[in-house]
Amino acid sequence: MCSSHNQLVPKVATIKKITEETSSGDVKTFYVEFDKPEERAEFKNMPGQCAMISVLGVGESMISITSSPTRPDPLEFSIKKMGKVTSKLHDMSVGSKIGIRGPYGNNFPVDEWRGKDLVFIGGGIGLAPLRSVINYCIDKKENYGSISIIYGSRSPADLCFKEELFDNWPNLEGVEVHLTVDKVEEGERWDKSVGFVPQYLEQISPSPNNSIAITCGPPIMIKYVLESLEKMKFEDEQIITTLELKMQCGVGYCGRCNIGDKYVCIDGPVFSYKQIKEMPQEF
Amino acid sequence: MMTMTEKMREQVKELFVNNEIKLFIGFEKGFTKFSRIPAFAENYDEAKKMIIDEFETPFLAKYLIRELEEVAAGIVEKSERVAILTRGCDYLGIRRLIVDNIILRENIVIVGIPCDGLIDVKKANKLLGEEAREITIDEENVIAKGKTENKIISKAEVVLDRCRQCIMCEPKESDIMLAEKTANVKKNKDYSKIEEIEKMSAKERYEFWSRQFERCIRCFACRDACTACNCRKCIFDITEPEMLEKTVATSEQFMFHFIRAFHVAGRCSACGECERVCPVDIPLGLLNGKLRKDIEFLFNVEEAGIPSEIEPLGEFKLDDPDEW
Amino acid sequence: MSVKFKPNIICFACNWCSYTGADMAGTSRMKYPATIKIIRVPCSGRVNPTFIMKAYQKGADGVLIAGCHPGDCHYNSGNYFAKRRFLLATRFMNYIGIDAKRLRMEWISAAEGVKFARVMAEFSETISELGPNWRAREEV
Amino acid sequence: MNKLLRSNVSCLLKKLSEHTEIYASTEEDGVCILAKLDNYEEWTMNYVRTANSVKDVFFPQNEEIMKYKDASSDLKIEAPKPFKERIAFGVRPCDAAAMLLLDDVFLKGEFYDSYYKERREKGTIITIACEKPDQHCFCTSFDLSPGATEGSDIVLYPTEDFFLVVEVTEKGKKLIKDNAELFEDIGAKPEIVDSYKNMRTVLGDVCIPNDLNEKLKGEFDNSYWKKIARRCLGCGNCTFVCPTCHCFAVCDVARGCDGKRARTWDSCKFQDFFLMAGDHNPRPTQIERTRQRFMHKLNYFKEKYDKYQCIGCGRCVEKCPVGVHIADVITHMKEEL
Amino acid sequence: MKKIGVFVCWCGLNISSTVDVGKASEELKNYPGVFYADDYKYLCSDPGQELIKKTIIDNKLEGIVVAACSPNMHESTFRAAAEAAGLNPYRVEITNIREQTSWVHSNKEDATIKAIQLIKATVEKVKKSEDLFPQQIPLTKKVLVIGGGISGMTVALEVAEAGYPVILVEKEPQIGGNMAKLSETFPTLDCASCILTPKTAEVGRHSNITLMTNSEVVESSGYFGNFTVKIKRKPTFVDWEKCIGCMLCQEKCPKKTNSDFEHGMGKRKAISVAFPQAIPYRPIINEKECIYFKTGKCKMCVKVCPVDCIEFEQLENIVEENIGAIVVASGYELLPKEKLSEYGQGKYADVIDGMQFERIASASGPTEGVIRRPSDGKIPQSIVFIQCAGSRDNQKDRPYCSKICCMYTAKHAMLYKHQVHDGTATVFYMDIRAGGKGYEEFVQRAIEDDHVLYLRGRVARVYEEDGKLVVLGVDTLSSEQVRIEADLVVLATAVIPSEKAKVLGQTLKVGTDAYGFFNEAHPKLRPVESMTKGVFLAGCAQAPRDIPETVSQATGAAAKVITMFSKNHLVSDPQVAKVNEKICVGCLQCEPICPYKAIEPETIEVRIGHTVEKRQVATINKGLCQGCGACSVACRSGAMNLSGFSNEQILEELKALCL
Repeated sequence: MCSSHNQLVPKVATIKKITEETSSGDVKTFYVEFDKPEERAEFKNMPGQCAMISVLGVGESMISITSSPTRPDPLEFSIKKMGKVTSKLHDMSVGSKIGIRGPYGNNFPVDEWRGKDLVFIGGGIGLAPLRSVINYCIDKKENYGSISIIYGSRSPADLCFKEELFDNWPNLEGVEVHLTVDKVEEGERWDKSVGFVPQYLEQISPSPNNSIAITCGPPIMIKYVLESLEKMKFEDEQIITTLELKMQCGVGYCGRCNIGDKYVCIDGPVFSYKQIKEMPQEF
Repeated sequence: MMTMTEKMREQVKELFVNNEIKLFIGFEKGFTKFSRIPAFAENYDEAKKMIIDEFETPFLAKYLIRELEEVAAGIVEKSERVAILTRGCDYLGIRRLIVDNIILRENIVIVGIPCDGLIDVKKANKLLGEEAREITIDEENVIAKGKTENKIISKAEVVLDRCRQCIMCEPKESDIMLAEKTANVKKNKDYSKIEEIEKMSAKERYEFWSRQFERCIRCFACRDACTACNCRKCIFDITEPEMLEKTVATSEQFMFHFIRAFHVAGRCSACGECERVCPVDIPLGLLNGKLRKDIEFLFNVEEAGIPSEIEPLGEFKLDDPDEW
Repeated sequence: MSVKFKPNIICFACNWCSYTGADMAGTSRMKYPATIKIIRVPCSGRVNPTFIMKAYQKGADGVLIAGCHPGDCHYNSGNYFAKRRFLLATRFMNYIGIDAKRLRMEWISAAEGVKFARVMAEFSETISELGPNWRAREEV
Repeated sequence: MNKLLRSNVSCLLKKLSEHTEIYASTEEDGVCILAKLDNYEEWTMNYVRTANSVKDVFFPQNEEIMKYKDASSDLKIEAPKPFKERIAFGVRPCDAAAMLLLDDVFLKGEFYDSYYKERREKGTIITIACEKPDQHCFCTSFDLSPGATEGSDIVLYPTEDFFLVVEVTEKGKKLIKDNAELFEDIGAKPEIVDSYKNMRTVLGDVCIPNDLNEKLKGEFDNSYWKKIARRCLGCGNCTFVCPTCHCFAVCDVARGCDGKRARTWDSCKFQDFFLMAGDHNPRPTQIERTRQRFMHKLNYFKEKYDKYQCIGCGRCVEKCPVGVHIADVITHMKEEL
Repeated sequence: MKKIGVFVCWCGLNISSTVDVGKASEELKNYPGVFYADDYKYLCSDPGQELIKKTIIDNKLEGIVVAACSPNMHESTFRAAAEAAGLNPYRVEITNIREQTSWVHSNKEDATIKAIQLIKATVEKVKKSEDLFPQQIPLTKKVLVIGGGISGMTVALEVAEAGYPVILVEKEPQIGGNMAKLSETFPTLDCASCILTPKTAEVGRHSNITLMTNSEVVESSGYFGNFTVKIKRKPTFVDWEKCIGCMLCQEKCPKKTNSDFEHGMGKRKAISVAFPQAIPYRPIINEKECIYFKTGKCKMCVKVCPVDCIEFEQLENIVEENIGAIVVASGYELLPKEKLSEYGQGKYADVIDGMQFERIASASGPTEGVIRRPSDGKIPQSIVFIQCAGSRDNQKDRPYCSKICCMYTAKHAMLYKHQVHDGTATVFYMDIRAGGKGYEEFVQRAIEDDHVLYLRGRVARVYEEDGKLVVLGVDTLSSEQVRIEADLVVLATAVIPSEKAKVLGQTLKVGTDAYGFFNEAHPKLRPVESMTKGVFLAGCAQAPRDIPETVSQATGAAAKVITMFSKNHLVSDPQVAKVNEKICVGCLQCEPICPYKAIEPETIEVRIGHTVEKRQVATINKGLCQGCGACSVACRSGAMNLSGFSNEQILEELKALCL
């Protein structure tokens, strides 16, 4: 048999469970398990890394792993219905087979954050990559300072991971959860703040000393969040975000996801704001 | 008397001075000795380096799509127009864009030049036996100077194949004509190569074409150089429905060349640009030529190369032939 | 006895005339070989030459387009356009090496069930003589 | 050094073809290409460079990554069968050097491509030095030369009636040992080798400054990109003929529930190369794409692998329909900065 | 994968006899995308449709494939069932495994493989289907009836009674059609004009009916609910508004000509009205015969006309009308006897056809009801009636039976015997077809009471011999040659469509069959509709039939029109073309192809970031487009697509069939 462990050949996995995150059904979380346990053992993923999910016959797409390595099985992927592969995934039912390969990309530098306060700023589906590192830091709470989560979405129905946001995370000590929504249709019960995430962030204004801000979400939100973080005198190294580009191989030689000489699939997707400033503004 | 280049420069100076155009598209010297490449001048001094001679030149009409506003924007005022250097084959390309509602005739200034055939440097080199260092052209023949000896070749021998069957020597109508009209010598249609292939057996034909398509590397240069291919988003780039898969297998190559040929059926003006730009020299002219020959024979269209208001495949006659 | 080659033939039948003609052949219990599969299209003018080439590429051995008689088209000009496209397509395919006998166009009206069955049997016979079509076919 | 008579080249090829695939330069309808050869008389010498490069042999345009069976029910994935030995004969020195650049991409780094690795291990490159480079060549600007030996296993230096054979790698030595009867040892002939090595190309040297990539860093919104991009038609010609371009697309070919996943070349010049789901395209117009192509060749590649991603073979210059020329970019950037 | 339900129908034994239905539904169970697959005895029955509805609701299915009979039969039934269950009807597709598979193949194994492949192809088609919603189109509530015979008038009266405006176009100067020419009608022998004139009078004075006699439809465009029709009003050379109907002009007019109303049996004046009870009771000048038109002199009618309403320079004018529906009631004609060489080819004056006998027998006819020989006016002592003259005759490629000749020939014989008791009436027949109510009794009465002699056999030749007509035939019952000398021979010639019908068909884009009768949408289930939506058929225009059937069919057509007008707007088929504006470049190469001129250029504004781009694209007028799809082939980039038969759907079907 030819060396079958070519990077581009996926491993077979099965969808064990599917939960709908938003009521409109455009974001679903897939609980996936490898068919062969030894392939799961090889798949050592760190928080923030991604994996190439392939729907055979349609294509592949790079999705961030939303489950933390501290709670390994099954792997969880929260996927928004955007393109060809993701909409085919949304049509799939429990028990159908998909391909997985990875893990790819660098991970959040959790070791450098020892003893620091962590501020997670998420928008819409952007909470998915953050959730893996939030759960990771919660499971190793002793290494880190306080954790505050600032998360917003278009409407209460679009909030992802509702049970963690409302009943799981707030009751843990040292963890605060601040939620906001852009608008509330009448008839929906919503007692928390209403407004965009960047303005809400400035209201809460977490202190910049000895803290790291990690943000992830739609590009427009990231743009304003970075501005308000600068206003609050966060240094560039203190701000971490993830970038997203079209990826075909995920292993750095298909020449597609480069910003300047950095490849998002191997040098990213996690970048510090300092790195981003040095790169050419072409993403 | 002034050479064509000087006449052009003077005309362009005049156009820029009284603010008639915003851009002039012409040719300038390329990097290798006899190559001519497109040049864009937004003011007169940029136009100084432009030249006109009888070496093989690329096709300019396609640039009008990007340089001009959408048709919906309507007729722009005088100073926003684009001037373009136009030989007969360029004119057919421009007509094609006008008929396809991609550009408006009022938005362009046609600077016409007569032409009776451009020189093919490769043929000159082959006759000379080595790469010519110097090539000078006068009325009837071409002097090619190589390292050791030089040769005088009659122009007819080295003229481009596409120019041998040129259906329009200079633009039928133009805003400015740089030189007086030459005798519009009517060249007879030469479908001999196509008839040659038609005489082969079906098996030979399949082998001939699969050998050609084997070489195709699917770089789409033929599509991007052709004015008849002026879609907003080409069907080969659309993934839903996927008419053509990205994999380059033999059946996909047949599919690609079949669709491309059919999309220019009745629209191709035999300018030969697709053959010129093909990196592996696939005889695309024979494909387009076959469809043009059939259209002229079956639907008795006098000259399928000249763009008509409604394409041959866009209309029908009650007495179209029935036997197949 | 050698297993006779069973061709795979695609027929594009226009909904108003030929498809109803095929139904007529059915109601009068005409028999023709089961090698022909019919795709219903609103008009023979709907058949894009690219579909024909796609059929050969995906593995069809023969393609038949059945439309209304000229003048009878429910959309009154669909079949004239189909005729022009077909005239070019069949010559061009023959030119690049696919046998012209593998593509056929027939005018079959709603009342000509008999003709439909006869044409189908005839076409299936010619194609099984020609054998499978490997030219421009996809290898998987 | 050995000698190989021109006459017994075809019997060498016939002997080698018993257990290896032979890719040799042949002329087909007036175009010289490197193709799999079965009748060895068709091998030809009168070409400056083949239309397709040796990249075709080791990183083919269309390559099957895997086959899969009944996609969603119980999925089975098979890797392709192992590749056969292969020999590329009649390659030019510049193409052979290009393979070293591709090796950096596909073999170095944390992830390597096993198919490419296997083909490279099972492949030998027999180069023929260039007798007469033409007006498009500028390999000397990348410290290569018509007689360079980088990347090849064996280099043949043509003289009037025989080839001077120089083994470069172990593989080359082994091959010559196996077919010793066709070669004759004629001792060292350095003057033939040097005559090729210091032959100058017509275009002359473009002498690229070593710190060109530093200079290019700041040149992101230089108006020069807009000027040359205006001429570019956006076809994939230059990237597909270039022996060092390695961008590819992964696509699935489905036949019902089964099918295969294939890898094919892709070009950064195409409209949808960077298009993401949700219709966001970081490089929407030809200006960004032209800049991306030249910055990748002259800046990003140098940053990562400390080599310029160009070997001066001149294919992109010869084949570009509108004369967008990499040497012009280098000279322009050199003067301006 | 979309959740698709597959239902394979047994159709009793029709499908299950040559297609292994169980194996098919079994195989489809684990086909990707199929959530539920089952077979059922009669899917089109109510329990069958209940099964479909229940399965859709229980499993929230998103697409249905019914493998049964032809879509022309039950596509609408299954789509309605799906709609009732809350699924968009255009997510339902039919696989034809009866007419095109089980009935046409004998080998069960091949037929099953083909059926399975066809069903899989349809599943692929349903996967690419979209929700389509019918379009509301405005409707003109006005009907155009072409032909003023009994069928046209019945439709006009019924629709006018329902309160909708009617335009009745008749090519003759007066309405009444063929029925007005009849003497009595079978089987009740009541006088034709007695039962017709009340109808014509009512039509004449009904406020909702606009009568356009002496006119023809020359052009029609548009689509159902919105037709635009051009009607040519031929000149009558008399101003009918001013004319008071005193008919002095007809009396005083010196010129006599052959009256085509009398079929050559009688004469009429150059300016005249066809028959006394004609509606409208206004004269018309026959310009070919009138002396003034030929020589410019005479003008007798101008002199005598009290209200001076003669207008020699009257021109034809074209009237344009917006119409919602069209009813074709163009009636029939008799095969001209010149076409029948074996019966004298029209040379003998005393060999006449059925309509000429009607005129002779009619009280308002030229002979005031006395049956006389057209040659010398004598009362004939013996008449021979020849049935099936030209009908049921393959040589003349008119194999059909004209249906009404058996009855009217019996009537003719009976009328003659009532007038000339001692005369002999012989009828040569093949089979007597008297299937209507009271028909058979009528024929028996003619045989027993009126002693009409029925000879079973065909007539070989009719020729004249010294002033006497000789009829040579055979009596197959006694198998003897028969030679009868007759004073008068009446041919029951074939019923053929009126000669302008073929042209009318082309104008209205309605197909006609090989003999020129209009094609109905479905012979049994939709006899009064034509294949073109919005165009209905009534009477002999569709096939030969007698008056009771014509009236019932006309009432049916009127009912169809009234139901169509009962809604305020029409629901159009959403399977029409649609433009993907992101891809369309606006080259409009599709525009010349559309037969309904439904495509126009339009400028749209597209917002990209903060710049607004104006672009020209093609747009579809959803009402005009009938969904033929010819434009989607002309569109190179695939921007123009046809919902219901989109490029994706056809390609998926193709791929599934070629696997």
